[in-house]
Amino acid sequence: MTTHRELDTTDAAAKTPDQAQPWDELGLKEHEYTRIRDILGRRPTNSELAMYSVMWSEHCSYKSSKAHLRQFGQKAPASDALLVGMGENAGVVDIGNGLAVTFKVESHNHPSYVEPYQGAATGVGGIVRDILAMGARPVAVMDPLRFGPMDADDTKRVLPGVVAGVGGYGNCLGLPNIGGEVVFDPSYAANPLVNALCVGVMRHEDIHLASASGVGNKVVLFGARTGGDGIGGASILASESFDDSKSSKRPSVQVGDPFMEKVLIECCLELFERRLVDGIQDLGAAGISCATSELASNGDGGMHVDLETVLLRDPTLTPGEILMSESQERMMGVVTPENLDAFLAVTGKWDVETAVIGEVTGTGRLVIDWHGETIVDVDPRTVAHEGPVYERPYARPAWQDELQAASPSALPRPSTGAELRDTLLRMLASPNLASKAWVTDQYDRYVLGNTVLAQPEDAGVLRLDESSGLGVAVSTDGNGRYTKLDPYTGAQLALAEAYRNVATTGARPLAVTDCLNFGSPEDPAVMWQFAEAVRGLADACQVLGTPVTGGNVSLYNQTGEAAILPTPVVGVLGVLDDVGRRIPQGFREPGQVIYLLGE
Amino acid sequence: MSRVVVDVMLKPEILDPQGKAVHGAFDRLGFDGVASVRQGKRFEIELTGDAGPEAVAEIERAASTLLSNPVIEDYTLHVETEA
Amino acid sequence: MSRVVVDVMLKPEILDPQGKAVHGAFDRLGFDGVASVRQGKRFEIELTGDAGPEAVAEIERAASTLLSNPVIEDYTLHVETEA
Amino acid sequence: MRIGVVTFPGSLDDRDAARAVRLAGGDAVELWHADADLHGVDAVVLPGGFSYGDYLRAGAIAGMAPVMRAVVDAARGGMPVLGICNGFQVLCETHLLPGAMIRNDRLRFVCRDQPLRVENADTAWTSAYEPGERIVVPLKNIDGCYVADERTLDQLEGEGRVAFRYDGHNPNGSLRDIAGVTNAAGNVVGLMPHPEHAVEPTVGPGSTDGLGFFTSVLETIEGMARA
Ligand SMILES: Nc1ncnc2c1ncn2[C@@H]1O[C@H](COP(=O)(O)OP(=O)(O)O)[C@@H](O)[C@H]1O
Repeated sequence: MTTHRELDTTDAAAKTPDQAQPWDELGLKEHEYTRIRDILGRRPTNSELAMYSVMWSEHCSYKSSKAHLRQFGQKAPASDALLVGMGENAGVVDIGNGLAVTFKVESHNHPSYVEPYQGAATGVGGIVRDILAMGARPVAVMDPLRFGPMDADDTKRVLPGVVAGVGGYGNCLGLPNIGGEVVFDPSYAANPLVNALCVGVMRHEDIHLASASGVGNKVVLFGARTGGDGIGGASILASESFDDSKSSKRPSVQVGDPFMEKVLIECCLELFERRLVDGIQDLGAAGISCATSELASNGDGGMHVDLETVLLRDPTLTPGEILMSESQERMMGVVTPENLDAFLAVTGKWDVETAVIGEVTGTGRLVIDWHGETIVDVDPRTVAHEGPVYERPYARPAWQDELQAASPSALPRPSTGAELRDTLLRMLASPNLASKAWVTDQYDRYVLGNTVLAQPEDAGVLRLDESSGLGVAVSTDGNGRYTKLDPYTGAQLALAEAYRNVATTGARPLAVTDCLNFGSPEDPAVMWQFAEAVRGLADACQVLGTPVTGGNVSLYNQTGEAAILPTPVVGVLGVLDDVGRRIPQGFREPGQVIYLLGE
Repeated sequence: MSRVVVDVMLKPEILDPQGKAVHGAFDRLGFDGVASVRQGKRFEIELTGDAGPEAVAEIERAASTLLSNPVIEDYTLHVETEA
Repeated sequence: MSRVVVDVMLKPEILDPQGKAVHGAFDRLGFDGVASVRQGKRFEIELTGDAGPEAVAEIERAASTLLSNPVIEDYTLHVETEA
Repeated sequence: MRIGVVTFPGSLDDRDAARAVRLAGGDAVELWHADADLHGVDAVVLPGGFSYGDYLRAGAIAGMAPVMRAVVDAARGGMPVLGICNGFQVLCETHLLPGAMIRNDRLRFVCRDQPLRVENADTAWTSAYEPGERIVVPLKNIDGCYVADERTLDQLEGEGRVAFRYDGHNPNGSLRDIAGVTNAAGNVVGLMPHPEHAVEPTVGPGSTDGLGFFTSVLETIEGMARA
């Protein structure tokens, strides 16, 4: 390791203002780089550059969508049920009896195309940690999926891997899979959608927030060791300081370890129960960069980290890489000094490796040292919360009128009995309508012993309180074809369908989560679809009285110029006071009367 | 009949949860002296005929597509000569 | 550091669904000339010290108790000498 | 009566097994894998899950846990022990039961409501059933294909130690449709399907066919106490 170049410290950065930096390769725009320099009053160090570049990426900063997403807050209906709203890891809703439920849907689309099994598996793992970080026990998952045509070669590669990955991770974690979707359309051919939803439950007093407060409190990293997973872009920085062969060894694929995550869940729940953590954050995209800057930014603002104390799987990682690593199954906690021994005893009991990596300070700065030298010194808010916000241009595409004018009345219709029969059989056999049991039978729907309804029902229903029978119903829906035809109404239809699916089980719909899967925000037509869908969803949530409590935006889902169908996936959660009174679908007994409700 | 053996291992930089679990078991059982464990797959392929260059090339192609996932795994192949 | 490799295969009389599936895939891809496929496990164990007789005996013990299940599996062990 | 339920790292159905014990009228006692003490329980359930991720072989690493030494000793002494799914795999790995489980013949995880035939209603865990009774309980596994050599299989059949068979569809390729077996004394029983998920009418598949396992063992323990 004699090739190690000099560490890029804040002092060095102040002295070498003109040193060229790979901001472009890291995905930053020139004006963004300029803004970073303005904020810092000097050029960023390599590590700072790494942090800003990931935290200001579309994925972490929501820079294209933020301006629109505000409507969810502005138009949110008044709700007594909402305990924690948008902005935290996941929203939290009161369901009575002192219990609260948290739920959220997220995407893992691109990684699942690159490596279907691991992409889908780590997608499930990520959303489960989000829910866990709220202080909740994860109790169920769902998986809305979209693939290219059933018979396309690529679908044959992607689908089995995705389904096995969702199942492999979720089954091993012991979370029942209580619903989802499998939809085929050519627009998803080289861009499958893998969305994953998790539901968690906790007592009101167990709600945890991602904030680091209390000067002198310890910052603790626990779970899996940090390896070179998913740092693709950051290896640009590495290749500068090491021989070039090294950067090619950095895996862009993250591999999940569901066993580690299961142990981490039980370990965290014991920590919560014993009140040993003050603040907690999961590590997902942008790893330690994200966790430290968000915890600090949400709390008193100051944190000091000694980065060399992070336990590594690969000792050759550079500080910048450690900051960006997306190794799975890690959590960061804030612990008072008095509780530290008890905390370590619990992580020790579960064989979860733990390192104290820093502490909360009153300086308002996030300072990260590497063997005593300062490599990061930033205001954490500028990293985590004050990133760029774009008002992207959007315009209704010229082809929209034509699309809407093309009515089905021009299509041929079956005119004879035989033709009708043929049409019916073709419909029944179409992958979009046929039974999905070949997928859902690969998922454990019974583990935890509280599954009241799962496939093939319209909504999944869980019992959350054994004595009272209190429970929840959850459904996810989305229809890209409708949304393309009319994004405003299409998004509303997705909500309406999920809402109905929940209501028909006998549940009272309470809250909404959504995953907005769209093409490139730099295409004004896509941006228009996005803006309209958000406006439609926010308006409909207002009318139905169900606030959006959290969700996720996935942009750049496209192959070349061709975007996927605009696909807002909407999840609705409702409450049942007694799951014993749930209403399953299907006609149950002879002689029952059949009514058709609605227009 | 001849036999071709294909060994498939996760690339060294990829996390190997299986190897990790086995290493943990070694530790708990008091087998010390182990620095690391990696767990992979071994395929023993019996050919109907000889392991000539063509047959081996065929297996090689299968090893890189079917038996291993090049995104995360490496493979090695050798012909086993009957003792 | 030295490396001990343990290969674990299902006993010949135990059916091997994974090997069978791979064989089927060979057939579908038009690789003929394959008589049978068996799929097993390969463990690469790095020792902190030398692979002396004692260390190897320890690994052998692990191979026969932990790494393989004698009811259904056989193992072979060899020390790999660094090239 | 105290029924211990062991939690290994990666156990998933431990709380469900404890619930089933309670619903049957017993006291469920949590047992921890690293603890060699059985805390005076009258019987033990090894629950389902993926102990240690099942990364090496299903149940293999759990089989070496300190608690298992105590369980093996107690089982040899006649204590009723039930292994469900991963627990069955652990019992095979510790050789309390013959045979082993390998990957399902279709290589995929399968979750279904599985009809079973109770072949042996004389064990500590099946006395509440009639011989030949058909019950439906969930099955969910990926390493559920039961294998053993022919001699062992013949011996099991000959001694009436096949406790359960898959009825109708064989979901995982298990030899001779075997879903569960018992030891010669009838106190140790293992099966792949999950009776603890079929104990309440509103959750799971809605059948309560699995409750009999837990009422059986309570009766057995009572009988043992009287004797
Ligand atoms: N990927 C999936 N994961 C889990 N459950 C799924 C998945 N896809 C479909 N399902 C379940 O299968 C059942 C049938 O699905 P679907 O045919 O899409 O029904 P519907 O058209 O009524 O929404 C539903 O219970 C649904 O939740």
